Amino acid sequence: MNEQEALFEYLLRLGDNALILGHRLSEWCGHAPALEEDLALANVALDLIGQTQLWLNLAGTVEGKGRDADKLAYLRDTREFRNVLLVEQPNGDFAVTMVRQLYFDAWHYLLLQGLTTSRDGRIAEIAAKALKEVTYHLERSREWVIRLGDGTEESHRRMQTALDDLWMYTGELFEPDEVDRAMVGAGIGPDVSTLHEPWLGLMRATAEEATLTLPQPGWTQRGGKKGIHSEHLGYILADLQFLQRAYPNATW
Amino acid sequence: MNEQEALFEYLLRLGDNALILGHRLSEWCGHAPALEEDLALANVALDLIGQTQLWLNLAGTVEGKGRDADKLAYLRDTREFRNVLLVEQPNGDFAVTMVRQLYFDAWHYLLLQGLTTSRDGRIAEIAAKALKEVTYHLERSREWVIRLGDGTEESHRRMQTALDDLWMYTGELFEPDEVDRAMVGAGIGPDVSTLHEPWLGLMRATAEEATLTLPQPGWTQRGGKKGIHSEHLGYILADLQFLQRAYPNATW
Amino acid sequence: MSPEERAFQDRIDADIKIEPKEWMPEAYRKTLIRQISQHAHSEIIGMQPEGNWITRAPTLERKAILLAKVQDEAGHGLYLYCAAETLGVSRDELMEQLNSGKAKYSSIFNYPTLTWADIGAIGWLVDGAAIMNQVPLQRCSYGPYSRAMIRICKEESFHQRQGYDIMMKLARGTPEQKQMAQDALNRWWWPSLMMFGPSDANSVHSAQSMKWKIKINSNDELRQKFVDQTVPQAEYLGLTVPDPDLKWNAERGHYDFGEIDWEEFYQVIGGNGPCNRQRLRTRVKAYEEGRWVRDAAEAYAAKKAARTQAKAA
Amino acid sequence: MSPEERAFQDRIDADIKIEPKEWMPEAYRKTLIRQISQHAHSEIIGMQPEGNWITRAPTLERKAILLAKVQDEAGHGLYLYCAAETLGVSRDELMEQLNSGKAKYSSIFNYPTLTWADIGAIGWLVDGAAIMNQVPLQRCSYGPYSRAMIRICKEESFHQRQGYDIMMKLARGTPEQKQMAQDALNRWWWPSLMMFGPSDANSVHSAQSMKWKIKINSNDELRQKFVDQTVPQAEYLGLTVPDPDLKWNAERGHYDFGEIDWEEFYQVIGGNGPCNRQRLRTRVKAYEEGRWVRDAAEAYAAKKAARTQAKAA
Repeated sequence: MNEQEALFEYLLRLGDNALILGHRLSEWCGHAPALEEDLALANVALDLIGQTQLWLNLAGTVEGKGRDADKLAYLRDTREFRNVLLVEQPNGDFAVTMVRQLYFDAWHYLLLQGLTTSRDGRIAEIAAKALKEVTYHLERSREWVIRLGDGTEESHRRMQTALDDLWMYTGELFEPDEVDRAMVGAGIGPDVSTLHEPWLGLMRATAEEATLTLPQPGWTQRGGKKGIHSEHLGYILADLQFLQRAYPNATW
Repeated sequence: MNEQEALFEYLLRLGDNALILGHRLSEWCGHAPALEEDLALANVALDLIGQTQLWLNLAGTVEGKGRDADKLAYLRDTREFRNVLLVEQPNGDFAVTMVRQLYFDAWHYLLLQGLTTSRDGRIAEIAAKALKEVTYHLERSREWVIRLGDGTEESHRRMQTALDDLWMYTGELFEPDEVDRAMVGAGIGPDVSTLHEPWLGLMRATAEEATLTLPQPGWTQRGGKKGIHSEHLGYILADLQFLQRAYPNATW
Repeated sequence: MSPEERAFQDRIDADIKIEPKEWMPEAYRKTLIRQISQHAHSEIIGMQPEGNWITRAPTLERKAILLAKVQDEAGHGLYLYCAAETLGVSRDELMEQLNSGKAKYSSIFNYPTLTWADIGAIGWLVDGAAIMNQVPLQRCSYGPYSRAMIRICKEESFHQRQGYDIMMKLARGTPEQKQMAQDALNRWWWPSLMMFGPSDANSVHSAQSMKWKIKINSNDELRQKFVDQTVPQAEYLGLTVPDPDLKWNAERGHYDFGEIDWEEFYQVIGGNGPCNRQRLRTRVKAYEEGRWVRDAAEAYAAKKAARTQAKAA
Repeated sequence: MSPEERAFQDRIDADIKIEPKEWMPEAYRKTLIRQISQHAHSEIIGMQPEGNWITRAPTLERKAILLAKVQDEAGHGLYLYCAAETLGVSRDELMEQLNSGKAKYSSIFNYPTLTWADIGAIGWLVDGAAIMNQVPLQRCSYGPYSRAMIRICKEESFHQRQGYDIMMKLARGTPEQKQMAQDALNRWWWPSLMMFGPSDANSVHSAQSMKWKIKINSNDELRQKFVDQTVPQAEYLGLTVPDPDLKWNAERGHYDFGEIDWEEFYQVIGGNGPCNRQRLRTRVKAYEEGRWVRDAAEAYAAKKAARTQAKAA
């Protein structure tokens, strides 16, 4: 894999994470626990869709085969998707959605922070824009985790279950592979393994305030970054891509 | 609409009913209340998929544009589907699935009986084969409705709810439109309005034995036969058609 | 009329806004609550038919626009519930009325969205009709309602343009897309005309509401205005309005149009539309499943307040 | 050895089948229950990865074949639970063991089916490996188990051919399809080899089981046989087995192959496969949600029996 290919892969990961998590959040639209949350979840989803466009358009440019963000989002099959497993997990209840969001937001925040100093100016620029948005995402998911962890007995129980259930999908976020290493080498992206400690610090502080118990390190589910997903992703794509697949020559 | 066009429409209805109900039943596979039901539900689904192939292949022949059953099943969008609304309703719990099945099976049985004397030999032949299968389907769904209606308090309550909930989708089955009338005129199919009384008789007898109350005649949901469906069908097709849409030039 | 009522009517006649703490006739308050909450409920239920296509929108941009639009509807619902709350009813009470089926919402949302073109048609026709209803209400007599309407109308006209833009793309697209657009127009045209309510001859409450300036134009006036505005837009798209009786009446300076199927209208209002049950059940399910979250948020807020107080003491 | 045990072993040595009502050592019974129920559980859990593609099968024929296959698996589960029941354990007890996570099932089903080619690969490789295990068990010492195996093997070999046929279509299809097939082989190859269990050196219970003829061949023997059979099939498909150490050893008359990642094997068995949790939760959910149905069926049967009795009296 040369640097350009690695960069393409890297950008797909950034874009696909935003796309798939945005998709999941948009499934809440009209079904949230309160109107304010319909608004807030849609806001986060919108930010993520916007980031998807930026990352995938850049990926298409880097690839140089004439694919834009829409082509990349709508015309790849599951094995070509590069999002981490965490973001494709089903919404579950509001507790699962919020814990998934906290786990992701905190990592996303730290990653984007690293990317703002990327040697690739295009990436630094997108990261700076996204970082502003994700700062709010993280603030919000932290608040909800605390509120629900320290809310009622039921909410506490649901939050602890969600925390435990999703934990095994967090390891993948901090495991560098050859793509990540190539990006570190090229001064393009941060070493994700160095994000683990600050992330854990954030998680510990949040869990404590939420009166929740952070799970112990354990088995890690991995594969998303290499295109080996859970069985959920295929169904996401069947919906997401239906129109583009069914009407291949149309513009919308 | 000339007779050939009407016949094409008519065959699509027969095929699409079987296809979509078969799809819904196949969703149960691996999730049934007991292994015996996994087997039995799959059996019914298999019969229906087989019938789909027969009806849609004949539809393709009648249309004469080179479309076979697969092309018709996999490459039409929702507005071109002709199944009744009843069969696309979500599985719900086992009570909903069984009531949906009873309502459909009884009508299906009566319709196929009428079709065995069709002037169109191809149709009579398929109907005779399907009738044998559907005779068992009906026997089985009747048994389950009786068993669950007269089972426990909970099962009784669930069955009554299902009976009431799905009732409004049954009217469409007995409302002839221009296609039906053309088929009656050509001696191809029975007058569906004449099936209503025998169907009601079967339903009354079953409900009585099941200690359930048959709903009163009321508002009818209609549209499926003309391609105006519920919002559920689009999601069914997104899954059903994914591979054919995503890999348009492949054979499988 | 009592002196209070007289003074109240005088203010209205002088185009002075009524504000929450001022005296108002009980019937005015009740009528307004009904009208505003119905409008709020319509925004909330209206999220469903459009929400149905968010995960399946055909491009990322269309997805973002649609999501933002449905989000705006949640926002409109919020403004309107707040406006209703100034009249002494809580959002929870109103939600309970909606969930129990007691309260009404706009019947148009009981139709299913079957294709992507329906998203265009809803923006163009349904939001178009809504704006036609709402623009005059910016001048209505009740201050909070009037101000909510001003905010809402601005966003709605944006939505209508986006809907028309979807239709345009389809109408100028492939033959299948054009057909999709025509089909959507066929299905949404008559329900859109029904959005203006019964014809004036059969419209109850209208006279009093107009005197109170919480209804500014008659149903038939607005419907005519909508037809006059929309028909040329359809022509521009190259689509055919599904009404054989539609034709320009030079004498009246308006389009004549066919008879509305009021039987369908009353059936759908009465609960027998294609999606009434689905819409309500979805809403109730979201509400019930969200209860533990709302309860927890409340419990947390109470704990936090207690802690702050304990610290202060 | 007691006289009973001696007589028992003599019968086995003479290839006489043991039948349910005959005396047998408690350890024989227990080992058989564990083995048969693990096999039954594997059939039941195995419905999930393949069931995942029923609604998305690419043609009506493929859909019917796949559905029938998954149905067969339910049937195999039934035969096997029945065989286990002859040893004095109920299906409900066994299900509870499965649901509680106490009982094991074949680890291979803890991998996800990601593409349609996985359905081909499962038929070809997973059923191929299963048959390799099961064919000798047709001759096992316990009558009901032996007879269940005879029925099952007939159907399994049918499944294997269907799986190979899917692979063939893909391998001879478009470049994307061929890539799909290769990718599936890459992901399922090693887990299939692991299906034969730990290498003989690390295999517990084996000696006693072989003496009892409820295990006929050693794990490594069967694994070698599977590799020898499968490699030429892969070559015929034009696909590459993902093992750089794989090569024909003329001296041994067998293929040599690379080291299995036993760490992965023990992780997946231990609950840490990609889908362990999902598979078990799905099963438990189906079981729990089906409880009212089973209860009602039982209640109805009891009522009916009571009525018949009342009539008779």
